[in-house]
Amino acid sequence: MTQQLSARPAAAPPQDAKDPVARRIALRLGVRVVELVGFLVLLVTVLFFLARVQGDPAVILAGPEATPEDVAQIRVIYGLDSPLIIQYLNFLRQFLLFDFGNSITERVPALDLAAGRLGTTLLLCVIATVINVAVATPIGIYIGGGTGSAAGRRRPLRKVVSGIVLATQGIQYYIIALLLITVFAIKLQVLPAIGFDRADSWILPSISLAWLAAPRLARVVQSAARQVWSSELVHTATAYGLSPATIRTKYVLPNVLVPLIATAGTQFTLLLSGAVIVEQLFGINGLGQLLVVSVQNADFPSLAAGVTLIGLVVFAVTAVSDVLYRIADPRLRRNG
Amino acid sequence: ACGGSSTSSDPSAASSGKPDEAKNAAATLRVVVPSISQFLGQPFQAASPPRAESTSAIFDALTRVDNTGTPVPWLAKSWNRVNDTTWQFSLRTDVKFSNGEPVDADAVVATVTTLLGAAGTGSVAKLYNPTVSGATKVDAATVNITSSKPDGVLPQEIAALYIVPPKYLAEVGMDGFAKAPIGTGPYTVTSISSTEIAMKANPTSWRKPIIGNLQIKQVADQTARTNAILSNAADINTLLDLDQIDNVKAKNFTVFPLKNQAVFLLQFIASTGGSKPLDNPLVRQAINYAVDKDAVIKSVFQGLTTVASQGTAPGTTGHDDGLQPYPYDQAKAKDLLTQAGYPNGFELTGVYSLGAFAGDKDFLAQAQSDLAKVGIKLTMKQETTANMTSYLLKGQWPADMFTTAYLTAPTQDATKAYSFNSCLRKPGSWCDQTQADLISKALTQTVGTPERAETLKALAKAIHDNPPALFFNNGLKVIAYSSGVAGYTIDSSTNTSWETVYFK
Amino acid sequence: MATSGTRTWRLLPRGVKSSLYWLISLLILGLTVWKHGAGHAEQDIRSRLQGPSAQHWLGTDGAGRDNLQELLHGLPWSVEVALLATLIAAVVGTLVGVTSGWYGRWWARAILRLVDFEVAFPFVVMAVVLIGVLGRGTLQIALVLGIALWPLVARVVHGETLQLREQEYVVYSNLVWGNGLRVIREHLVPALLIRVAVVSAFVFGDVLGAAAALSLLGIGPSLETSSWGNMLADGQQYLNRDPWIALSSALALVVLLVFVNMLADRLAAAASRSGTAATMTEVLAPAEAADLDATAPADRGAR
Amino acid sequence: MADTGISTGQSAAAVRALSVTYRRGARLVHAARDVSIDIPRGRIVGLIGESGAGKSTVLRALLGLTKPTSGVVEIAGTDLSTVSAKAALALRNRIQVVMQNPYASLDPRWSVADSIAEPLRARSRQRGSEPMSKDDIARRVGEMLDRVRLPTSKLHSLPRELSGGERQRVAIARALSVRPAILVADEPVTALDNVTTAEILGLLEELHAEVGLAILIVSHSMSVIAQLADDVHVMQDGRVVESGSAESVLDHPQHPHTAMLIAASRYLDEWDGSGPELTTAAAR
Amino acid sequence: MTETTNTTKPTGAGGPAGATQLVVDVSQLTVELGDPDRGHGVRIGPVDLRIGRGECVCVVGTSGAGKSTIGQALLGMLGPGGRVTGGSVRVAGTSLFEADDKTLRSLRGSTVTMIFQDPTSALNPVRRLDKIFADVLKAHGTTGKDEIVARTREALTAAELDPDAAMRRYAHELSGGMRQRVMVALALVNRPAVIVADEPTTALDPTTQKEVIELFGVLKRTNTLVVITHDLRVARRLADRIVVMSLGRIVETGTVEEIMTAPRHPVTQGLVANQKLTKVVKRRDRS
Ligand SMILES: Nc1ncnc2c1ncn2[C@@H]1O[C@H](COP(=O)(O)OP(=O)(O)OP(=O)(O)O)[C@@H](O)[C@H]1O
Ligand SMILES: Nc1ncnc2c1ncn2[C@@H]1O[C@H](COP(=O)(O)OP(=O)(O)OP(=O)(O)O)[C@@H](O)[C@H]1O
Ligand SMILES: [Mg+2]
Ligand SMILES: [Mg+2]
Repeated sequence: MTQQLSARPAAAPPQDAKDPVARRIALRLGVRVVELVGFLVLLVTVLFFLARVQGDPAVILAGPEATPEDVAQIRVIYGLDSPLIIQYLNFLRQFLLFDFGNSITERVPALDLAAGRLGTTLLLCVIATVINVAVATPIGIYIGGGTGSAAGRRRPLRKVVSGIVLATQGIQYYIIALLLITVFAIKLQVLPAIGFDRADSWILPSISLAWLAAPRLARVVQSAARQVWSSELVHTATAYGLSPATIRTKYVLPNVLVPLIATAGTQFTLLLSGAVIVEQLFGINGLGQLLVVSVQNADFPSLAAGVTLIGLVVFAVTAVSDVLYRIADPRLRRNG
Repeated sequence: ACGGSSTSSDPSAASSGKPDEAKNAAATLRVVVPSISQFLGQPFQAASPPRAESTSAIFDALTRVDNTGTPVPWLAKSWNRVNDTTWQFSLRTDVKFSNGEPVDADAVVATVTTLLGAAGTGSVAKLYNPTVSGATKVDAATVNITSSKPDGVLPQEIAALYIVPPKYLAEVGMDGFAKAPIGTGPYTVTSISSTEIAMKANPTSWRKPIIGNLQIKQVADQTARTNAILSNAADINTLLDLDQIDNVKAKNFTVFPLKNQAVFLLQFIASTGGSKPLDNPLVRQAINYAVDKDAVIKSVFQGLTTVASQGTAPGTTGHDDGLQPYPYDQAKAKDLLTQAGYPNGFELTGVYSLGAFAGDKDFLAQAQSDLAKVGIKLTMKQETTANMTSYLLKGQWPADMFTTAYLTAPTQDATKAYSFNSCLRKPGSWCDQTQADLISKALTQTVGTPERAETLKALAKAIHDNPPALFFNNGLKVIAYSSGVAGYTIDSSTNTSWETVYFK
Repeated sequence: MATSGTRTWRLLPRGVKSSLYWLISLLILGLTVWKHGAGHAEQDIRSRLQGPSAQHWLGTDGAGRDNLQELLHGLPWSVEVALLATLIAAVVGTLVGVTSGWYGRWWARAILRLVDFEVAFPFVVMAVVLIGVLGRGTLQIALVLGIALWPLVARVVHGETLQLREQEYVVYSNLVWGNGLRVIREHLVPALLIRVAVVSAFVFGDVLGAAAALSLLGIGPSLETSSWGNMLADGQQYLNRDPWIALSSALALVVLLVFVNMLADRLAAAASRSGTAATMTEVLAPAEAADLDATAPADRGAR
Repeated sequence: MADTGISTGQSAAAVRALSVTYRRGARLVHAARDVSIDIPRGRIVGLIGESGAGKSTVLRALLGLTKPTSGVVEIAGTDLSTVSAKAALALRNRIQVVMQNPYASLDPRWSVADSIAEPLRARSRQRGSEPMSKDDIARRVGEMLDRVRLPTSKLHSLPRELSGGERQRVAIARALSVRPAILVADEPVTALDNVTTAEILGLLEELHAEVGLAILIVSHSMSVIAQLADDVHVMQDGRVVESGSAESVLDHPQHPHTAMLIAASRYLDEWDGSGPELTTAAAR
Repeated sequence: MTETTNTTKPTGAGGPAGATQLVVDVSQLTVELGDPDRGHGVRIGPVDLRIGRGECVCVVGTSGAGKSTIGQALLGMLGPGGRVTGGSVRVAGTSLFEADDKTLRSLRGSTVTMIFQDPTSALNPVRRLDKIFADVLKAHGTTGKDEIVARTREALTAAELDPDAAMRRYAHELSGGMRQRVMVALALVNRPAVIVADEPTTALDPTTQKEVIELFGVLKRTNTLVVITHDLRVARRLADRIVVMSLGRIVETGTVEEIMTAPRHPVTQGLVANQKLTKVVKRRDRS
């Protein structure tokens, strides 16, 4: 009667694999990779044909003052004279070998070009994510409730902060960027208005970009925290006499982590989006700028390379947040 | 070393005292530009700005075209026309490339030969000098450049033909050269990317600079560029937004309006004698009368430039100062439209790509609102640069007009702009046979001769009277730099004399 | 079915109803302003870039248009594009979400994976590409924004459908009708409406913000179109000397967005109180929230 | 296959050699293994077993909610896999179901009348069955309300205004409105308190007696089964470990698992405060 | 089992304990839940309930009678939307609704603890069990590492769990029965004066129910217990005294014998009758 542990195994060990966890992870990863490749192929295919609709690469290559003869010559040189489907198949073969050809406007391998720009954009997004999480979590936890006695009793200050967060979400990050530039770079001259090369030039763009995500994240945390506060869990903890501080740090925060990670993970792509505009406003030559310019110049190789890299980054971010979930929530560790 | 004909943008620079050499040698001059050449350090493609900043820091050509449109000696000391198709240049003998190779007839011949070959596809040799057919060495310091047709403006045309070290080029090839260019200019490249070029002083240059380092950085957004200098993240902004002139001036920056020998306009897609409204010269004149361009010049351009009267700007060879711009006269416009048979106006469509020239948005808005008053409903549609280029080359437009610029770079000769926008280019968008004949004639006549001047005068009048476009303004490029910078000069071909710049 | 609409209405909590009234009044306001006319306010280039005065309360812009007038002219476009895009996102997202959630076969899963990737793909980049190709008309921009945002709706609807599908009353209904479409019509759609409304309110806000951002990138509506984004992009260059243009449009945008967000927030809160449980977490991090339920061990031992 | 000793000739519905396997991650869950259960006409069949034994799975398979991995589902002696989808649907129409959770089995947006009318509307839409007018439906709904002893005043109530017992009555009314031959009930009283449980069980018994429909009732409570069932099947870990008449199984359990379930149940039911109370075993 | 415990109890089994030491003293408690005046909410009470040291009181009643509300009130807690509108609750001499937060906190989990119905949602899923125990111990002044471990082991053993196996687990790694035991251990860890258990067996299947009830049978020998249940059979097994609630009021109290054999109030009668019905031998007359 006393030792029930063996009588009712908590979790039946899986019977049908040698190292099932590793195998499952490998399998899952494999499926994900296949999906990723499939998606990228689909994407570049769409891009490929869109790009052909949009502009004749030979014309772009030739430049504005070229003659039709030049264009014809370029067409031959770059293999743009063969039927579209052949061009597409060639492109696809190259793509699967991770070769995008040379950038049409810059005449260097498009992948090198995009990869060179990727670092800046990634750094920008990572710093913004750090700011985002660092700012949104405490605010979200704070406005998420949890007073001395029962959960959910609102205090005036909390209401005010909550309102401010709602308002900040309405203030678009690019407006913040413009204001930050005006105040800190131009009026006060304490931080540079352009670039992203020195540490002090990271500050304004990162804050602007983080602004895109932080209010939402704060509200997700708020709502998750509120859920935890009103859950049986906190009810129990209260019944055991735990102090609100303990409950907040050991019950609410850890249980908010999963939605937090999930949101911060998806927000990374939001940040990649926002980076395009932030780069524009701060004169940062990142991947976003490259994509914008590539579209304008119908530079398909650069576009495809850039888009593929973004796909990979997103994939990596998903993988990382997958791991983070598992660290944050032991319930997820078991069934891979 | 300076050709003596460049515009000094800073009159005080000449009179001020000697620069502090040590300080300058350690300093870096930071320049923000709207875009860096797509071809990195390879100077043979696209001769117009923005790449002029970096090419004039790294390279030199045989000639330069001064602010009056006249070719002046540069790597060539002098030249003369040997016959209809041959020009002979005698070279300076004191100039070396930064890698030690000498600048001599062999280098010139090698450069020309390379560009005429397969490696030169799309290069100046084929695009701007379609007539150049070869170069031959006469002696070490003398070289003959030949053209396939009689070419009177060849000394101007080769102002874009930068001379490069032949051995090095052969060694690294065109692509390698683009990544590590070598020339005779005041600076040598230490690193180059499509967004930033870092350079250091070339102590052996015949145009030895004062400032130790030069950094050219691409900042596409015009506001960001302004912010860059305002926040002291850069020293020079090579293209300032017109609306910022007052503002940066107030903050003690030097603002330099450079008349850059271009004319901005809304090109008609038409040909004299056709049946569309725009094919009628009266209609085209009416449109020019109807729009109050002066209002835009006064308020947006702050009077820094003038309304264009013809397809070339003052200072260009072939510009007729006697011609007056079409005045703003709506009554006259209405009159002309009635004469032409359109008393109630008609609808027009136009395409534009934004940012093609300063104030374009304002001109377009003004044109739309003024044309509406004479009954012409103008609808404008924005297109990407890529699309515009594509339409241009195919000669097929989804519209009746498009925004463009008549560029004369690098020759600063009227024929350059006119021939590109005439029956001579096929497929083109504008054709008037009288004008085309005059252009052909001027192209063969030797530059500087009175006969040629006469032809050009007739051409200018023909363009004015039978306008191929709604003329907007004579080109203006506003440069701003911090008050600490001195000796900064740039000519109307956008050649910058980097060797004279220093920090006060 | 005819009565199920009134049933749903009867069940809506007061907060939702008042939010809807607000929304409708906003629309009426929008339409009124619409009458004001599309296109730009009168321009007078000679009086450009003026600060606020009795004549021009918010000053004038670079073309000499009155900023206040311009704001009024710009509102219809912004609302129109946001409404269109939201409509596209809501309709497509709901259709896809319901079918993939309900049928759950391989193709439905494939669509869902696509949704996942699309969500994962930065939408400004997608917008840049698509607008480059499609052009910059109102319809095109709305389409692009709709395409970018439908996955958000689809994910929420999908998750909700998955849950509803397991609800005993839905299982029962499916049993007696033997016809999925019927069940979707009778039970799912009414149950989903409130949730779609909540997400749509968020999408609406996103679209408003994103449409303005496109202008900053130079791929917003073309110049003839008067829009707040264009005003902002235009005013951006004068920010350090004539902040009126940028500030007035920015402020207008902020006010509208805060309003929309508050609306969305109230809708969400009301919906969650009404028992359809739409919280911020589920709206903003929908798939993950749903995923978690699926991955948490099915705990049946404790029953 | 355990021999139940019941003639299959009068089978209202049955599952034979049914296996259902779920995938959970990389793991396979055998929710039902080789299960054969027969529901003879007019009898009440009980299915018991502890949590996770597979009771609901069998029931879902019978209803067509889960596709069997192998095995046969028969209704009125017809193997469903051998007939057309339309015919299968018609056969399935003979079965009605009362679900476990009274709080989830009614659409929160629908009134009592709407809910009860749903199967009637569905039936009248189907080809082969005569369509019912709105009045007919309303009349039948009223009848059913009477039958489950709900006051007419509740006709337009929403589920949230009803107690758990009332909701379960509505569910039963809904199920019986189309006069099914077989009623399947998955733990119909588990969520209810004793008083309500007693009422619902009483109601089921009464209806059974009146219309003679066959009932399959799933429960993990011995008491419930003991009260209602004629035949009992005991499941453990996906298998039927014991089958037979209620008397034999409950009074003389053969399988140790059955014995354990009964013992656990008896533990609660037995009481030493004022002498042992009656249990199924102790009753005789 | 009941007999032996009954004899060792100091308390008489009758109504509110008079002479013995009172641990719980609820007098004239009235509670409002929600907004009864607006039609969505209920009033509970007035309720009088006195429990002596060592007593085991079972609170039974139909769903919605207010059992859980009273149970929570014993910890000075009320669900969201709940207010005390009159009366008092004293536990071990402290008046709960007059005490400040800090006093309440020190009381909860040590003087009076609660075992909830659904251990799955009551245990922090992301915290290992030993940490959860440590939290509760630390909250009431036990800070030494070794002491924490020792007390945790003691409590787990008392709840009939293997401490070595359980301590390093997460809640989701345990079966339902084990989780409920953990909840019991958690309630015991600070050696409380009163343990309140709200429907401790309802969510379990019969086999597990049996285990848990037996565990409570052991607990009641050494602890004061208040068990809330809607299953009279559970109360019958455990109680020294049964308190019947209906519509927010206590309608009847009595010993198990009194309630089972001579229920007076109709609700009690219903409960008793129905509890019999569920185990009545099936009518054979049908076949
Ligand atoms: N859709 C599913 N996917 C995976 N496993 C499932 C699924 N449905 C049921 N199972 C598993 O199949 C087994 C049998 O489940 P089933 O619901 O039939 O049990 P049950 O006897 O009805 O239990 P309970 O009394 O808890 O309702 C369980 O282990 C359950 O976890
Ligand atoms: N916040 C609230 N607003 C309105 N009514 C409430 C609120 N909280 C609880 N109630 C109602 O108060 C009554 C008493 O609830 P309580 O949980 O104490 O009952 P219970 O006897 O424990 O019932 P059960 O057996 O179902 O657990 C119930 O009818 C419940 O619906
Ligand atoms: Mg079940
Ligand atoms: Mg309760």
